[in-house]
Amino acid sequence: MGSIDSLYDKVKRYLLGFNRGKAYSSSMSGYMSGELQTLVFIMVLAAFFRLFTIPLGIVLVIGVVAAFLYFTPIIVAMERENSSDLNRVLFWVVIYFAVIMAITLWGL
Amino acid sequence: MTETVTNLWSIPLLLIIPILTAIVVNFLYGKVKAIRVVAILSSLALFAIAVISPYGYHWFTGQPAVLLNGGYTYSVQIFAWRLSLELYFGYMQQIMIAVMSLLLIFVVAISTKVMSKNMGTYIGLIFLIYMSSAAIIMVNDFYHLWIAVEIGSLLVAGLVAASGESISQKAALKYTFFSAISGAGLAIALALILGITGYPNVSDAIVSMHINNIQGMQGILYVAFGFLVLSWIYAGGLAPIHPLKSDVYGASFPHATVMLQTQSKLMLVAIGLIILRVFGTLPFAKEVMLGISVITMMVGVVMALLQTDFRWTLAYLIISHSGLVTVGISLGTISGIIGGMFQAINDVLYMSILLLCCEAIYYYGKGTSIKSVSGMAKKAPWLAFAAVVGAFAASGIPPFNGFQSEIILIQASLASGLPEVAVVILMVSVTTFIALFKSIYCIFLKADSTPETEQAQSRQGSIPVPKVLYLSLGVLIVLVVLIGVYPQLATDFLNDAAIKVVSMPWVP
Amino acid sequence: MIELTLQLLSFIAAGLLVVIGLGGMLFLDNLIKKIIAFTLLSDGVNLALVSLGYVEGGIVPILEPGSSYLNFPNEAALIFGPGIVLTNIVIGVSTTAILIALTMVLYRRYGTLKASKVLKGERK
Amino acid sequence: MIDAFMVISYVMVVGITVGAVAALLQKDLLRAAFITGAESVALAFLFHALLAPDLGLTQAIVGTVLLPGIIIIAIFKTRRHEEE
Repeated sequence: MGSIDSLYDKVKRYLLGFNRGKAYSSSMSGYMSGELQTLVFIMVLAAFFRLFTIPLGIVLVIGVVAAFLYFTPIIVAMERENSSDLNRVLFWVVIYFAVIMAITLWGL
Repeated sequence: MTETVTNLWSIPLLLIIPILTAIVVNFLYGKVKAIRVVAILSSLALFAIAVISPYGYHWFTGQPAVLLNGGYTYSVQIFAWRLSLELYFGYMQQIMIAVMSLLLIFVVAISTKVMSKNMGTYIGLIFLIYMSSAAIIMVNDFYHLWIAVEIGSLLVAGLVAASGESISQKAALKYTFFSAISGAGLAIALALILGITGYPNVSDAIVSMHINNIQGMQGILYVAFGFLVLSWIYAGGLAPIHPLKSDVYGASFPHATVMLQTQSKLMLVAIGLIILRVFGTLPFAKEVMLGISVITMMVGVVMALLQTDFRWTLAYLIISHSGLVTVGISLGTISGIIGGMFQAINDVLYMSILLLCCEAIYYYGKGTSIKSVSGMAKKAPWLAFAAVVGAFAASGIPPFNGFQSEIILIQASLASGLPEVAVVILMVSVTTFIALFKSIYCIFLKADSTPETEQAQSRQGSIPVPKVLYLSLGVLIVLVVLIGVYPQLATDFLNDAAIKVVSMPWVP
Repeated sequence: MIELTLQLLSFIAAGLLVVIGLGGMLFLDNLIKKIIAFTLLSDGVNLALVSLGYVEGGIVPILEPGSSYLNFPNEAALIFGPGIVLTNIVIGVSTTAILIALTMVLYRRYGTLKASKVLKGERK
Repeated sequence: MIDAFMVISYVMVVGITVGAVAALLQKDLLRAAFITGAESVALAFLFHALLAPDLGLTQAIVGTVLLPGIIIIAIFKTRRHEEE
C-alpha cells in the first residue's frame, strides 16, 4: 500500500505539476511552502467567522478547502496581487473606501 | 521622577537638534571627516537627552489650561481644558526614543564609513527621519500628528531615492504619489474631528466626546475613523498598501532600512494609540484594525517565503512583523497594548541585526541575491553568528527578546477570546524562521561552489567588513539577549502608557 | 429645493475637484497628468477645509484692536480650516517638486512618460 | 434681486470644475499647465469669498505661478505632447 509518506509524495507531485517544470530549486521550495501556508492562513481566516455563528465557521472552512482543490496554484495569484503596480494598490484602496462609505451610509 | 514639568526643555531639543544637524551636515558637503564627527556627536547628544530627560508636557501655544470655573492653571494633575497644541514626553516615549537614538548612532557611524557619494544630504535625511518619528511618538494633538505623517512620507521618499538605482526611484515615486491620498484623507479626518468636538488637542477632544452626546454623529465618526486608519496603514505599511512599503524597504540601502522601519514602527504605535483613545468605544473599530493587521501578517510572511533576495525577504518580514505590532494594539486590552509596544521595540532591535548583516553582505559587493552569494560563513564567521542570532530572535526562540513579546501577544489574544489570532502569530513566527533560514543557509552555510566566487575567495581570507559594523552588531546582540532574559527592563516603561490608554484615554 | 448658499456651493465644487483628481490619478496614463491630478486633489481638499468654517455674512477672523471681542466668536469664520490649508499648500508644493524630480529621473532611464511602462509591478 | 457676489461665485465654481476637467484632457501638457494656473486663480477668488484672505493670497501666488512653473520645467526636461 506504499510507504507512510506516499500521501506527502502525492501532494508534492500534485503541486509540482503546476510549476513551469523547472528543476527543484530553492525558489521552487519557497513557492510550494508559500502555497500550503496561504491555504492554512485562509482556513484560519475562515475560522474567524465562528464569532458570528459556529456552523458558518465550519461551512466556510470546508468551502475553503474545496476551493483550494479547484484553483490550486493560488500562490501565483497571491504574488500577482502583491505586485507593487500603482493602479493595483489604488484599486485596493478604492475598495477600502467603498467599505467605509457602506458602513457610514448604513448608519451603523 | 514625578511628571509635573510643563514646557519641558527636552522636547523641543529632541526636535531641533536633528534639524540643526541636517542643516550643518548639508553645509559640510565635501568634508567626510567633519560630517562623521558632527553626525556622531549629535546622535550621542540625542541619546543622552532621551535617557536623562524628566517627564512632562510642552504646550506650543503657551497659554495655561482653562479650569471649569474659568480660572487658569499650569498643573496637570487637576482636570482642565488644555486648548493647546502639545507634545508629551512620558515613560513610553522615553524608551522608544532611546532605542531609536541608539540605532541612529549605529546607522550614522556605519553609513559615513560605507557611503561614498552625496554624503551630506544623505545623513541629513537620516536625521530628519529621526526627527519625524520622535515628533510622532510624542504627539498629543491632531495638527502635529498630521504634519509628522506628511513630513515623514516625504523624507522616506527622499531617502529611498537617494540610494541611486532606478528601482528605488520607482519605489519613491509610487510612495510619494500615495502620500497625496493619505495626506488629504488625514486633513479631512482632522477637520471632521474638529467639527464634532471643536478641539485640536487629543485629550480635549476625547473629554468633549465623553461629556457631550454624540449619538447622531456615528456616521461622521466612522468616516473620520476610516481616513485616520488609512493614514495609519500608509505610514506603517499595512495590508492594502504594503506593496509600496515593501518596495521602499527592499530598494533602499540596508542601513537606511534600519531607520525606515524604526520610523514606520513608531508611527504605527503612535497613530494606533491615538485611534484607540479616540475611537476605541466605536463598535467594530477594533475589529477593523484587527482584521487589517492579521491580513498584513499573513501576506507579509507568505511573500517573504517567495523571495530569492535576502534584502527583499527582510523587506517583507518587516511588513509582517509590523502586523504583529498592530495586532497587539488593536486587541485593545492592557496586556495586548503592552505586547504590541514591546513587540515594536524588540522587532526594531532584531531586524536591525539582520539588516546590518545584510549591509555587510551588500557592502562586500556581490549584491544580496541568494543565488550569487554563498560560502560567507567561512569568510565572515562573526557575521554568520550575528545573522543566526537575529534569525532566532525574529522567530521567537526563548533566550532572545522576540520570544518575550510574542508570548505576551499570544496570552493577550487568548485572554480576549480570539484563539485564531494566537494561531496566526505562532504560524508567522514559524514561517519567519523558514524564510530567514532559507536565505541564511544559501548565503552563509552553503559551500562556495560557483567558479567566479573562487577567484573572489582567493583574493583575501575574510571580507573587509568595517569594524564599526561588528561593534554595533555586538551591542545589539547583547541588548537582544538582555531584554530576552529580563523583559521587565522594557515592559516597566510601557505599563502605565497601556493602562492610561485603556482606562483614562483623556490623559496622554 | 435647498437654498444654494456659498458654503454649499463651494462644498460641491470641492467634492467635484476631489473626484476629478482621484479619477485622473487612477485612470490617466501620463505621469505629468497624474501629477496635475494630484494638485487638483489637494486643491479640492483645501477648498473643503476652508468652506467648513465659513460663516454666512460673518467677518474675517482678524481681531482689530479697536473692535469689541464680545461678539467676535459668533461673527468670525473658524480659523482652524485655513490654518491647515496653509500648511497643506506648502506640503503640496514640496510633494509636487519631489514627484517632478523623480519623473525626470525616470524619464531619462525609461525614455517614456507612460505610467504603464514606468510603474510596472516589480518582478523581484 | 440678483446678488452680484453670488453670480461671480457661480462663475468661479463652474470655472474651477471645467478647468479641472479640461486640464486633464489636454493632449498638449503645456496647455494643461496653464489651465491649472487659471483654475487656481478662480480658487484664490473663492478663498477670498470664504473669508480666508491670507489663503487667497497664498493660493494666488503658489497655484498660479509656482506649480505651473514646476510642471513646465518638467515638460521642458521630458516631453511636451502626450504619447498615444
